[in-house]
Parts: sequence; C-alpha cells; structure tokens
Amino acid sequence: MSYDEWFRDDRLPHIYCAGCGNGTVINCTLSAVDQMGWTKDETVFVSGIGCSSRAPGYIVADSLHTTHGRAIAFATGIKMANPDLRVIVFTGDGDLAAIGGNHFIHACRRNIDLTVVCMNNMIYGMTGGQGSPTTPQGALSTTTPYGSAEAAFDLCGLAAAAGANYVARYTSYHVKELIRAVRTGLETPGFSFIEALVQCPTNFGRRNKFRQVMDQIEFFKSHALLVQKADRMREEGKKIPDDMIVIGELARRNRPPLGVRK
Amino acid sequence: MSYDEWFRDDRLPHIYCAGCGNGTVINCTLSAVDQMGWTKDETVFVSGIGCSSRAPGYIVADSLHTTHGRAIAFATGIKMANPDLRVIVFTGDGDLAAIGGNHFIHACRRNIDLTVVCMNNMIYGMTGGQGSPTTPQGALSTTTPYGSAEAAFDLCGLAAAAGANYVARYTSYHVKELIRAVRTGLETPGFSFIEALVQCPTNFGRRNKFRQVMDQIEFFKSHALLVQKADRMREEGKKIPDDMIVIGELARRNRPPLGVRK
Amino acid sequence: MRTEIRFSGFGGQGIILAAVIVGRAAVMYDNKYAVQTQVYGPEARGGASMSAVIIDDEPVLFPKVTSPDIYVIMSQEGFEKYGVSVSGGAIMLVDSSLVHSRPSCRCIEIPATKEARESLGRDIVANIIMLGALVAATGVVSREAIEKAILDSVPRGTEELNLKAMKKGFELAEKVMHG
Amino acid sequence: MRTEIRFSGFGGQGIILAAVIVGRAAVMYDNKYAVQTQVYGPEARGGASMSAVIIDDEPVLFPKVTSPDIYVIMSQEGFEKYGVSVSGGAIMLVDSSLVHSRPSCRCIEIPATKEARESLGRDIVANIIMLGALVAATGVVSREAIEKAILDSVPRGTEELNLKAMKKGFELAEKVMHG
Amino acid sequence: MRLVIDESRCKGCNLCTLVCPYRIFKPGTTANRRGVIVPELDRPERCANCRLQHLYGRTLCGVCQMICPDQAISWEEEGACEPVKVAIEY
Amino acid sequence: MRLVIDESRCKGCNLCTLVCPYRIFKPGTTANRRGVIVPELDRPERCANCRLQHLYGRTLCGVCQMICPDQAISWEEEGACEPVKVAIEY
Amino acid sequence: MQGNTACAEGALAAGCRFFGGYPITPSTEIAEHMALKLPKTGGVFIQMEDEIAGIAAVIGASWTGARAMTATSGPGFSLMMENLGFAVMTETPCVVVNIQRGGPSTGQPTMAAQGDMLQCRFGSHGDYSVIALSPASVQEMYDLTAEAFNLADRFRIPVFVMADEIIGHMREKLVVPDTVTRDDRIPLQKGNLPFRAGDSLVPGFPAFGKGYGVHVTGLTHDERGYPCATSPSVHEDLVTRLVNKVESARNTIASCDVINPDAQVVFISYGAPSRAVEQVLHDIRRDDVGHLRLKVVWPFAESLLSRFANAETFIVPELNMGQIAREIERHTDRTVIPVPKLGGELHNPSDLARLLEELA
Amino acid sequence: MQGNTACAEGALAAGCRFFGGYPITPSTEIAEHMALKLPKTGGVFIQMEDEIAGIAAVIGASWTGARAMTATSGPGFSLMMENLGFAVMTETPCVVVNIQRGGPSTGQPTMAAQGDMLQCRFGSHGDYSVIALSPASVQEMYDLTAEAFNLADRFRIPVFVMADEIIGHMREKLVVPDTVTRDDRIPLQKGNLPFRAGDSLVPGFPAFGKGYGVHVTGLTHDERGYPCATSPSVHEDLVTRLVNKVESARNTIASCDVINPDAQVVFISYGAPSRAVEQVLHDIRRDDVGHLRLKVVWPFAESLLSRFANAETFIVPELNMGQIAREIERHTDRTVIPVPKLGGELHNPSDLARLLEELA
Ligand SMILES: Cc1ncc(C[n+]2csc(CCOP(=O)(O)OP(=O)(O)O)c2C)c(N)n1
Ligand SMILES: Cc1ncc(C[n+]2csc(CCOP(=O)(O)OP(=O)(O)O)c2C)c(N)n1
Ligand code: SF4
Ligand code: SF4
Ligand code: SF4
Ligand code: SF4
Ligand code: SF4
Ligand code: SF4
Ligand SMILES: [Mg+2]
Ligand SMILES: [Mg+2]
Repeated sequence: MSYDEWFRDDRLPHIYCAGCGNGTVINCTLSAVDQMGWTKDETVFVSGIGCSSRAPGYIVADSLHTTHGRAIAFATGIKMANPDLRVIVFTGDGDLAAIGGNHFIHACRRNIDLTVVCMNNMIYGMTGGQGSPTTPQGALSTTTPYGSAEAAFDLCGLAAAAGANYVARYTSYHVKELIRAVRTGLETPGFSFIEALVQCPTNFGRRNKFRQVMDQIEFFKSHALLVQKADRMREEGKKIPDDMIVIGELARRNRPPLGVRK
Repeated sequence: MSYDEWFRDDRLPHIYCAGCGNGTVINCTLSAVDQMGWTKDETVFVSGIGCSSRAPGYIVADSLHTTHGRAIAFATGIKMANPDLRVIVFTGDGDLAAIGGNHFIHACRRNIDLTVVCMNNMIYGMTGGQGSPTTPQGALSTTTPYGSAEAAFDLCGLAAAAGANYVARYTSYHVKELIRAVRTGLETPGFSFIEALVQCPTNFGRRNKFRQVMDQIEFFKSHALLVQKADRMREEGKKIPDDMIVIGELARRNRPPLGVRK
Repeated sequence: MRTEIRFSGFGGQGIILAAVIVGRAAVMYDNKYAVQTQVYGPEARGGASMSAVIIDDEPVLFPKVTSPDIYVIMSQEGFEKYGVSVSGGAIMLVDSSLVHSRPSCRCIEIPATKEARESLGRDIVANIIMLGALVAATGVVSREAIEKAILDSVPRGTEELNLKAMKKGFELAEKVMHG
Repeated sequence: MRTEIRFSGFGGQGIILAAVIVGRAAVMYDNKYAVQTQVYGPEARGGASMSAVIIDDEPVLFPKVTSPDIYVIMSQEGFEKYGVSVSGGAIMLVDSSLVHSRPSCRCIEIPATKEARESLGRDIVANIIMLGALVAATGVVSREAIEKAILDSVPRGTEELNLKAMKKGFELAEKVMHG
Repeated sequence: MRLVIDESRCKGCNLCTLVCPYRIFKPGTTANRRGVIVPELDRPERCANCRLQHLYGRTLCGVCQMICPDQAISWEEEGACEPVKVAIEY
Repeated sequence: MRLVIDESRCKGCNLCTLVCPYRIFKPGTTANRRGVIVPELDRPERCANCRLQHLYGRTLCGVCQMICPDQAISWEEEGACEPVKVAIEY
Repeated sequence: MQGNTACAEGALAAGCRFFGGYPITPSTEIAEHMALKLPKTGGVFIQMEDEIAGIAAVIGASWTGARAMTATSGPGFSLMMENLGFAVMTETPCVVVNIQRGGPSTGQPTMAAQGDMLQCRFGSHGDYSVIALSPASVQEMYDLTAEAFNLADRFRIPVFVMADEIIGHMREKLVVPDTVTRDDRIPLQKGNLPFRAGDSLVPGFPAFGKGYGVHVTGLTHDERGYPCATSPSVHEDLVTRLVNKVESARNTIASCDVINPDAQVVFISYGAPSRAVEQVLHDIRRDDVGHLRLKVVWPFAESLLSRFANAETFIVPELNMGQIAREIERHTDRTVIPVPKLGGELHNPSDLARLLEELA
Repeated sequence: MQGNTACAEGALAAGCRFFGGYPITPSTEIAEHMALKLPKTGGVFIQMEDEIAGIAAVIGASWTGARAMTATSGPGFSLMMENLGFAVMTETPCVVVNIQRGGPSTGQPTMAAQGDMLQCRFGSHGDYSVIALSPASVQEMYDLTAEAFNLADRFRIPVFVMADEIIGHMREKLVVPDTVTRDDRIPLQKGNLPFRAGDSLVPGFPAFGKGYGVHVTGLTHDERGYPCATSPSVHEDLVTRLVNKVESARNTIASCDVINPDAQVVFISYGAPSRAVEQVLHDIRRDDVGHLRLKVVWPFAESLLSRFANAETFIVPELNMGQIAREIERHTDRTVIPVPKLGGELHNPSDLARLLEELA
C-alpha cells in the first residue's frame, strides 16, 4: 500500500473546519503506518467521540468509532482478543483525558501494546468549544467565560507516571518529528502515547487571540521547547515560561508489555 | 470533642475482619482531625464502596457513603457548594484507583481542597479478594490465580503527576507517622493524598504468604524505606528492591487550590 | 398570517444570526409571535447551513418550517440543498455574488457579498445586507423593528457598519423591485 | 422425602464447606437430589455464618430452607441467630465446646472443637467432626458417600486428618446415641 | 488511668502485643463467648499513658490504641497510677 | 511529477504557504464555487519532490502534503521535471 | 430566547446555586449559560470530568442544602443511571435535564427524539419511581424547570426535565414571571430519625454542616440511616416508601392541558409533538377531537384518561417507537394508536390530520 | 455445582474465548471461574478498570470474531448502559450476565432480586430491543448461558442472562451435556455492504482483520457503515430494522415450560420464583392451576398467553414490584395479579398456595 491509499477517497473532504490541525495528524500517523509496511488487513483504528475521533472514518482499514472516552477500553478488548492485530487509537483531549482519563491511565499501567495518538486542541471542538482538562489556566472557552480557573493536565507526564513505555509530544507544525514519533510508538512493544498539539481555529483559536489558523501554528513554532533544552534549563535553575510547550520524547523504556504479537 | 467521641458507639464493633488494617487508619485519621480541633458540625466524611469505604459509617459527623469509585466526585460537589465544610474522603485501592481513577486524577488536577485517605490493601476486600490495580505483579488473588500479570500503580506517583499539593505514603504499622501525614494533609490547602498500606488478612494475606495478621505488619515494618533514603540510594545508583515500600512525604507544594474556605 | 422564512448559506456567513434577528424583530418590536429554528451538527460545518423563522400574528403552534414562503439563499450549496424544492408561490432572495442557479419562483437578486466587500469593506455584513433586502422586499417585519433587532444583536462597535449594511440592503431591494 | 439441614457457626469454622460436602455426598454418591445455599454478605463476617442443604429423593423444587429438620450449630451466636426458632420435631447437633444454650428440641451434644484440638491437634477440622456426627446420628447421607465427598473437598495432604475427624464424629455421635 | 480492653470489641488480632514497648499485651489463651481470644494485660500499670497522662494532660504513647483496629483499647479514669519503675522490653 | 492542489478538497487554510521552503504556495485571490480561496502555485516545478522523486523513488520533502489538513496536495505522474536551479527562499 | 437558555434562566430563578455537568449536544447551551450566570449569583458552576461525576457532584452539593442541577442528553444520561439510583435511594433532591436526541448510542446527536422516556423511569437497577416533566415550549422550559426544583425538594427525589432537541434549540418568546414560587425542602426536626417519614412519606432533610451528624448511604438502611442490607423487611419498607411517596401523590403531581373532554378521538402528547397536535386542532376545528397534553409524564396519572369520558380512541404521537403509548395501553381498554416517529423530525400536522380522516 | 460456576462452564462450552469484567457481588464467582479456566482454553480473561471498560472490551473482542462475555450485577449493569446501546447500534454479538441483587443503588448486595428486568429492556437511551433469558436452576445457568451465545450470534445483539442471587449462588446438580449446539454468526459475504441486511434483517458479520475494511460507528450510519446522522430516513430505517430483527422473531426465540394449558388460574414466572411456583403445583396437585415458566423474557412473546385458552387470571410472582406483570397487562384483558416481593427472599410456596385459595 502507498500512503494515499490509506484514505477512504469516497469520504473526503472530511468534516473538519478549514485549517483544523486534525487532518495533519492523520497524515502523519498514516505516513508512519505506511512506513512500517503494515497492511490494512492487520491494522485497526479505534476512536471515541469528538472531531479528532472522526479520524478512523476516513481510513480504509477496519475501524471502530466508539463511545465518548472509551476508545482505549474497546481497543484493549480488540488487542487482547487478537494480538496479531495492530491497534492504533485516535483520540482528543476531552475524549482521552476528561471522560476517558481512567482508561488512559489503566492502559498505561497495563502497558498494553497500543499506540494512542491524541489530537490535543485544548478544547472540546465537536460540541462547540467548552473547556477541557488541557485548556490552559486563564484561557477562554464557552464554559470558562471568565478564564479557566483549573490547572491543565500534563498528559505526557500522566502517561509516564502511569507506566507507558513510550511517550512523546509534538505539534501539528512539527510534521516530520510527529511522523518519527508515531513510528517509534508503532515500533515500541507496550503502550505508546503521542500527544500532538493541534490548532482548533473555530473553537479555541478564535476565542484565544489566534485570529488566523496561521497564528496558532506560528505560536506552536515559536513556543516549542525541545525536552533536552528544557532539561538543561531546569538543571541550570532557569524557569521555563508557562506558555512554552516542551516537545520531544518524554519517556522511552522497556517495561514488560501486555498483548504483544506472539 | 475528644478523639473517642468521633466514633459512633452504637455501631461498634465494625464489620471488619479480625486484624484488618482499616480500623487502624480510621483511628489515625480521627486522631489527626481531633488534633486540628475541627468539630463534627463542620466536618464531612465521604467514601465509595468497599471495606475501607465503610469507615464513615462509624464516625459521628455527617457522612456520605456513595457509589463505587465516585466518592471524590461527590466530595467535589460538597466542597464546591460549601467551602466552609472540611471534607475528608476514605477510599480503597479498588475504589480510588480502579473504577475511581478518573475522579482521582481530576481532583488532583483541580487541586481541590480535599484530604483523601486511601486504605490500600492491594486487593478488593469487600468482594472477596480479586486483584486490584495495586496488586503487586505476581501476587495471587481470585482473579489472578496464576499471579497478577499486570503492573501495579504507584498511587502517589500518579497523584503527584496529576497535580496534588500534598502526597504521602505510610502503612498501618506507622501509626504516628500516619497521624502526622493526615494532619499535614488536613492543614494543606488544595488536594492532599495519603496512601496507607494496610493488611487484609482475609483476602490478601492468606493468599500471599502472610499467614498471620502479624506477618504482614512485620513485612510493612521491615520493608518500609524512607523516601529520603530511597532518594539517596537512587543517587548512588543503587537499585531499590521491588518489594520495598517507599514511605514518607512524596510531594508537598503550593499550587493554587480550588474550593478553599474563604 | 403565518409566514415561513428559510435562510441558507455556508458557515461563517451568519445565517443563523440572520434568522435570530428577524425573529427578535417580530417578537420584541412588532409584537408578533415567532419561532426560530436551525440545523445543527458537524455535517452542517463544511457544507450548507440552514436556519428558519416563522412569524405569525397568533402564537406559533407547529414550530417547524414545512413549505417556506420566503427563502434567503447565500451560497450555491445552500441553494442546492435547501432551495431547490421551492414551491411556485414563494419568493427567493439570493446573494447573486455567490449563487449561480435561479429558482422557479419569483427571485430577487441581491449582490450582497460583493456590496459588503466593495462598498462596506467587510464580507461579514453580507447577511445584514440580505436582511435589509428581505425586509424591504417582503415587509415580514417593519423597518424600525429590524433596525432595533440588529442593534440588539451585533457586537459593540459594529453598530454603525451594520446599519449601513441594512440600509444598503433596503436600497438594493428597492432598486430591484421598483426598477 | 425432603430433608432440610441448617448449619451455623462463626466465620472460619467451615460452615459452608460442611453444607457443600453433605450436598455433594447426596448428589454424587447417594444418587439423590440436593440444593445447597448460604448466607452471604459482610454482615455475616464478624457474626454468625449460615449455610443450608436440602436433600430429597425427587428433584428439589423450592430451594430455600423454611423449617429445618436438622440443625448443626457450632457457635453461641449461631445458636442465637439461627437456632433459637427451632421447631419441636427437629434435631439439633451442637458443638458443645462452644454453644452454651440448648434448644427445645432433641439435642445431640458433640464437643467437636475440643476434640479437634485435643485429639487431632487442629481446631479447623471441627466441622468435619460435626459432619461425621451428623451422618452417624441422622443418616441423611450414607457413610460411604460422606467419606467420598469429604475426600473430594479437602485440600490435598489433609485427607488423612479429615477422615480421622469424620470417624471421630461417627464415634462421638454413636456414643451419645447409644449410650 | 487504667488500661482496658473492651472485650465486646476486641477481635483478638494481637496487633497490640506487637507494638507496646513494654510488652504489656500478651496473647490470650481462652476464647470468650464470641469465640475471640482476647489478649491479657501484663502489669498494665507500667503503661506510659497510665503513668503520665495526668502529668501531661494528653494521651501519651497511645500506640496500642492507635493500631488497635477494633477501637478496643482505652483508659479509664481512676487517678494516677502508682509510680512504677519500668524498663522497655524489646 | 507535477504538484497539484485538489480544489474539491482544499479548504483554503493556507498552511501550505507557511511551510514550503521554496514558497511555492501563494495565498489565492478568488473564491471557487464552494466559497474557498485555494492557494496558487508559483513555479511548482521547483518543488523538491517534483524534481527528485524519480531519483530516489520515494516522496521527498513532502512537508506541504503532510501539513495540509485536507489531503489536498499530491503529485501526478508526468515524468521528471526539467532540472531547474532553485534557491531556498526564507 | 432559546429553549436551553430559558431552562437555565428558570433554574436560576428557582434559586439553583450549583450546576455540575459535562457538555453534550444538544444540551450544552444550558451548561454554557450557567457558566456565564452562576458566578454572578454567588453560585457555583463546575464542569466535571464526565456525566457520572456531574451527577455525583450535584448530589453532593444538594446535601449541603443547595438547589443543584445538571443537564445532559442520551449518552450522558445513560452514564448517570447508577448515581441516579443513588439519589433515589438517599432521597436527594436534584434536577436533571435531558435534551433528548436520536438514539440508541451516539445516534443522531443533533436531531430531536423522545427516546429516553422509559429510560428515565426504568434505567437504573432496582424498583423505584421518579418524576418527569415534559416542556413543549420555550416558556415551559423556564416554568417547568423552575417547578422541577419544587417537586425535587418536596419529594426529595431526582426530577427530570425531559425535553428534546426541538424545544431546547428553538427560539421563541419567553415571558419571565415576576416571581417564581418556591416550595423548599423541609429541614429535619432535630431529634427525629433522619429516615423516618411521617404521613407525607418524605422525611425532613438533614443538610450537612448543621449538626445532624447524619449518615447517608445507598445501601439499604434503617430509619437512622444505618446500613442494614440483609433484612428483607427493612428493604421492603424502604423501597415501598420510596415508590409510594411518588406514586400515591400522582394525581396531585399531575399537570396537563385538557382540550375537548367530550371528544371521541383524543390525542395524547407531551413535549414537541404537542405542537403538531395543537396545529391540527387549530386547523381542523372539530370538537369531537380532544387533546390531553401531559406536562408531567411520570408518575403517570391514569386518572387523566378518565377525563375523556367518551373517548373511544387515544392517538399517541411520540418521537419514539411508542414508549408512553405502552403505559397508556396498561390502563385503558380503549383503542390506543401509537404514532411513532424516528429520525428527528416532528410529526407533520397534515399527516396527523390524515390519520384522523382515516379513523372516521 | 454453584449456579455462577455453571454459568461460566456453559460459556466455556459454548466457545466463549474472552471475558472482560469487573467484580461485583453476587456475580463475582463467574469472573473468578473464567480467570481460572480461560487461560487453559487459549482464551483471555481480563479484569478491567470498571464495568464500562468491561463491556467495551467485550465489544472490542467480539469484533475480532471471538465469542465474548461479561458478568455483573445491578450497579455495574447501570454503568454498562451506554455501551450496551453501542452494542445494539453496531450489532455486536455479546453475552451479558446479570446476577440480580436488591436495588435501587447499592441496596442489598447479597440478596436476590429481579429488579433489573425493565432496565435490561429500556435502560439505555433511545429505542431498541434485546434478548433476555432467565434461568431457574443451576442446570439452566449452564444451558441458557450457552444458548445466549447462539442467540447473540444469530441476531447480532447483546443477549442478557438475567439470573438472580439465589440461582447464582445455590449449588445443585449439573448434568454437563456431551456437546453444546453452536449456531455461529454468519460472516459477511465479500462484496456485500456491511450493514445491508437480507430477509433475516441481520447482516453478515465482517470481523476485523479479515480484509473487510469495515467502519463501525455508534452514530446513525448507512449500509456502508458510514455516519449519516442527520438523515431522518436513514435513522428510521436503521432503528426500525434493529428492533424488528428481534421483535419479528419473538415467537421463534420464545422458550418456556407450559403446565396445565387448560387451567383457569395460571402462574407466570421466570427465574427463582419459578421454583416456588413449581413447589406449589407439586404440593396442591390441581389441574385447574397452570404455569407458564418463561426462559426467554425479552422479547416478550404475547402469543404464549394464548396457550392458556381458559385462563381467567394470571398470577405473576416476581422478586420486584411487578415489572413483567406490567408487560403482561398490556397484552391481555384477563385479570393480572402481580405478586411483588422485595427484600431478597423467595416467595413462600405456602403464601402462594394461600393466594390460590383466596381466589377460589
Ligand atoms: C457520554 C458523552 N458525553 C458527552 C458527549 C458529547 N461530546 C462529544 S465530543 C465531546 C468533546 C470532544 O472533545 P475532544 O475529545 O477534545 O475532541 P475534539 O472535538 O476537540 O477533537 C463531547 C463532550 C458524548 N458524545 N458522549
Ligand atoms: C459499580 C460497582 N461495581 C462493583 C462493585 C462491587 N464492589 C464493591 S467493593 C469493590 C472493591 C472494593 O475494593 P477496595 O476499594 O480496594 O476496597 P476494600 O474492600 O479492599 O477495602 C467492588 C468491586 C460495586 N459495588 N459497584
Ligand atoms: S471545531 Fe476545531 S477541532 Fe473540530 S473540526 Fe473545527 S477546527 Fe477542528
Ligand atoms: S476483607 Fe480484608 S479489607 Fe475487608 S474487612 Fe476483611 S481484612 Fe479488612
Ligand atoms: S489490637 Fe485490639 S483487637 Fe487486636 S487483640 Fe489487641 S485489643 Fe484486641
Ligand atoms: S499506650 Fe504505649 S505503653 Fe501504654 S500500653 Fe499502649 S503501647 Fe503500651
Ligand atoms: S494546506 Fe491544503 S487545505 Fe490548506 S490551503 Fe493549502 S492545499 Fe488548501
Ligand atoms: S514537497 Fe516540499 S518543496 Fe515541494 S511543494 Fe511541498 S513543501 Fe514545497
Ligand atoms: Mg479537543
Ligand atoms: Mg482494597
């Protein structure tokens, strides 16, 4: 198969808004899958509910578009029942970390052989822009009209603390790095978590001073801080500004995995 | 009020098995509450379902014995609706970390002003000894008859990664330390998490080579490793044996809390 | 007398706001009854969006539009999805800058987007031009009412611009109607 | 003939196992029908536990014990909770080492726990002594059947001990019955 | 103060026997009517709390009370104990 | 290879204009019938992939294709481009 | 004003001071409006991590004495089932709004339905009763939501506002009343057992923080509130009371519009389809056709059926496969004609008119 | 053998190869037995983090083609409601065992009840149908669980084994049959649309990993499986088919015991209370008293009622407040006497006999 054969031609264009970062993440993921040489007969895509979770519907492989927050639990059943299948989960920040937080940490703990790609737009896109557990403190959304009062999750930190074998964060600007990260995730036995920060011009950008799609991409570009550099800064006692995005590989280890191909 | 006035005399003895560590944790918690000088009119105990979660039923204050895993979510409603109330949550490893894992990490993220005391017996006691997310790898339970294949959570690590202000671990052997830890938790604005490892002779001990109640207490005594010492060992590149229990204060910080008394 | 109006266009044109404003004008300032509804859903995002308003002197019982008396169509896709089944007795206002097709019923062509850009410098007020035209062409609500309802509904600081757009709509419609 | 047997004692005495073994003996080795039930729940933990078995030549229809024909009582609390309402025609076997009260019906006193500790060195087999006594005193199942059922049910390595306990039960009951 | 074990609560787990620095609790020998073998007290007047509570006005040591899972250990008022010489017995 | 934008998919977000090292994509000026202003291509034969795909037998650069959220960018077979001299324009 | 906004405004007017919820189409505007307005009234809005936590927080807040609510739609409603049973068992007043959309499962998120009417009655495990209201206009979104709080407090029970996408999303005129009647929960008299009820079958409410020292559990409990989970009689008494406090009051809880009580053919409707029926009656102007419009659907007051003494046929248009028609069938020997409708669109008045003609 | 163990053994005999669940009294022994046995049969046992994940994993496993099940009780069942609707919508075969205990809420964890019979029918949002079996003996725990897998595969639907604590926990004789009939799901023929059904109304099954490239969604979908959530007709067609594939087969799915079909007074029962009725019939030996014992409760086959042509009265003893009696009332004009019983104990045969006498 070649990269573009992974798309369901008959369903494109997809429903995403103009400039939505989700499409980019689908591209990068499929590119990584394609690099692995996996076939559509052995690969299964699973997702929950949200704009991000619509991704599997545009891919020719078998796919299960489940209930909100539960993608990883469904994927666990698929992978445990048939470890020969390659199982990739698309999810959003709300789906993964709000309603789905428990399945997320448990899959990390079990270190089950899934690759989870989270399109983190820091908002509930599908339902029109409510705050999510990754909405930055102070940011505006329809349910935080006075600025979010709650702290945001560090999804990668959580995944690492819960036990995942591979954890990485990039943004929709970092397409090459994202492909590489997803690919490493696919290669790693056990649980791999790739967080891709994406722009949601319609529901996040618009309310939070990113008037144009490009503004948020420019922000990703200028505020990304490679983890190695961040570590160095920490060692040197420098404070990392709150609005910087630490990108890179955040965990890579070799704990015993569950559900790997025999 | 004095310490023993916190008990509902008319309900003792409680339903716990002989030698169950839960009773000890109730003692230590009430002792800490008593030290704070809080009254029963301002203090509310909340719990989920499990042996551990029966604790509030033995305390004279207002108490809400909720559904399995949801104690923290109920407590969040109480505390947000009336921040003048002091809210303490009793929970078990299954209640908190299996079914209730999501509410746990979200309360940590919000850093809501609750004190959560988890009686971690590494098993589902109430339902007769099934594996829990803290059952050590290899340990026997009725649902892991061949030894648990899954890794256990580090509950304290999870709480810290999710954002709690105060995190500590002790065991039912360390009664003095436990009282102090709970007390610090009560004093700390924001989310405090105290993990108390407890013996469950009936459902954990019996199956895992702790024939007598005392055996497990002796194990707690001999396998506890103070966090400061553990850190030193790590620095020196020494491996901490898998069966050691790192005890002590594991996080203490000052992130902005939610729902504090005005 | 029950009058059913249907609006359609693409997302971002303010199709829903247009219907809300007409409904508001009828209820708050013309002392009539109105029900406003719209099509929701992600499927509506990329494609055509639709909203509707029913205006009546008596309370509106059945709240859904079944055969619109008036159409306001602002995109070709909107025409194809929501305007094509028009009945002969209806009136359709089209944004002639964006809609290529024409209906079988009476059609009023308003180059709203073109005018919005060219004479007002902002595409975004094309919907208000259409509203002005709608009122001028059909009188479903009074001019005073629509003016007040527009002022209630637009962001602060843009009142001037929107009133200009509304008047531009009046003009364009009058031109079409009276030659 | 339907025979209802109720067992009671405290947790850890093997009250449930006793009922299971009798049921097994009846079904597997005496070719009868049996239904075994028990009381569950955390409340049962500290206090008295209870189990029951119904034995019949025909299939057991109603599965619950309503008025037991035979009681096997191994703790004072068990007596108070489950043995006090005994009907006159019943038989009760009590572990006389632990039960102080006596029923109004016919009562057979078996010092099971005492014997278990003193002659067999293990408290834990007191229930098997009671089983032996039950069978010897009432013949609800045959001696062969109970022996086989016991062997099926006890942990490997403890067969010898348990058979001794069973026989001790036979003896104790015979002693009471026949003088 | 007088150290007492509430027989109606004690479940005989013997944790108290493990923690008292004076080894005041000894495993009991006979079951009570609930089938529980309650520990026996060996010269309870040696207890730190019995001796010193009156002096400090608060519970001293109290480890046995805290660890007792069944809330069975407490002290009854009866005036200060006679001062006895004690040695910690490990 | 010839670089093409699929007009039926492009939604006009202009992300492609941001990432191409050769600035081959320019913001468009007129809306198509779906109301989308599709970017225009400025000398697409300069594209690294157009020039080199045949040489290496795999997609080169491809950043525009990857970032295009709407799967609107692709290459059509048409033989290798004439070699043109290119300079990266930042 | 939009129906969902009216619902939020009605709640605020009724003194609702706590909203805990999780966004879901087509109910989200309620949460959004509460997020905007509650902080200004000294109330608390909190977006929880899911619907389970949303209803849990609402129940917790209610125990502090606050009027508290949540709003959701089908999938979220399904998730609340366990904790709704807890609210019933612990007699916690709260208001749950369900803006119904097409199910089962994710189904049609943006289309209207009334497919959760039996779920709201039977969706949690065990036997119980609840109160469910069904607004048919933006005005009723306001009025019935406010009234829901009164019923919740009076009966100490979750009260459902079972609206649908059409009513939730449509905009029409709302007349805000000068005052909203409040019928607050009665505090427990000190000295009384917290779960002993008098003739009303509803015990006084022992709010947390007032010195009651009450223990509240979802286990079967005695009148002190203590767990007592193995006594058949305690369980029977408790559950019977919980059901009877609602069912025995069903005729006083009932609220409806009755049109043409002498009619032979009677429409029975609730929620959005009522608007189609009203249009039919308006258009045909026949007095042999009646209309029973239910504002309270549960508890179902079968006595309302006998208000139509001459009824031969009941026609029941619903945006589901005949859920309330099932209940009507139990209580009458007249012909019951369910007019099920799936897919999100309202019954067309002309279709209903045609049905009438066919009957004649 | 214990009822719960028999249930697990029946599942294993039917070829169940996946169990995903979460412990809950009084169903836990099923999970425990599966944990012990599945690894030995090449199957997979996984204890999930909660019941929501348990049923999710089961549905996921089913899509790999495996026979999969879970077991729970009331509180866990309530939590499964959303994903059960997903299983219905996606036509995923699976078996869910509910060992019913006293509700609502935590209620009586160790006592028997039949309080979830309407919940299993109506507990998820939207309109749908399911199949529910009710075993009355340890033997039937085995037999009906095995049969549940056949029905699940045949109708591509979740099938419920609605037992109760009494049947789950009691021990009695089990005769293990030499073979268990298997009626497996029919694979989708390549080239056919995955959600287009023929006359059976049940489309062939496109298991994952076989090259179908199928998209499965809980949104309303067309016959290709693609989301199509705003088309009224697509939704109507889909939901109508999902309901009809079960309801139109209800007379063939039905399974029951009929005793004394000429009787005037007929007991109708399912599950544990059947044992009390059987005892009564055994004791009184009257042929004017009949018994309809349902093994399949849902879909309710009203035609079974007409097997008792002379019936004047139906007596329906249930361990709830009359849940199936409600359904019976819809379908008959004979007297229906519900005999509700709450609290965990079985109806006493002598009480039922007394009721008979009072009737005479
Ligand atoms: C149980 C349930 N609750 C709520 C919803 C409504 N809902 C759909 S998508 C969504 C949020 C999705 O957010 P995210 O996962 O971040 O996806 P995004 O749309 O931002 O990509 C919500 C709350 C639902 N479908 N089901
Ligand atoms: C929704 C739900 N699922 C399952 C149960 C059954 N259950 C009761 S307690 C418990 C486990 C409790 O474990 P833990 O929290 O560790 O408490 P412990 O008894 O060990 O103290 C379970 C699974 C339940 N009551 N509700
Ligand atoms: S709402 Fe946001 S996340 Fe959803 S499609 Fe639009 S831009 Fe993307
Ligand atoms: S089962 Fe374990 S946790 Fe529960 S009371 Fe007994 S010892 Fe304690
Ligand atoms: S610790 Fe308490 S319960 Fe245990 S033996 Fe001592 S007094 Fe008794
Ligand atoms: S208080 Fe201390 S010294 Fe006194 S008995 Fe208890 S453990 Fe011993
Ligand atoms: S990135 Fe893609 S969708 Fe965006 S403008 Fe360029 S070609 Fe069009
Ligand atoms: S492949 Fe690279 S060089 Fe070619 S157009 Fe795209 S971004 Fe430019
Ligand atoms: Mg998001
Ligand atoms: Mg535990």
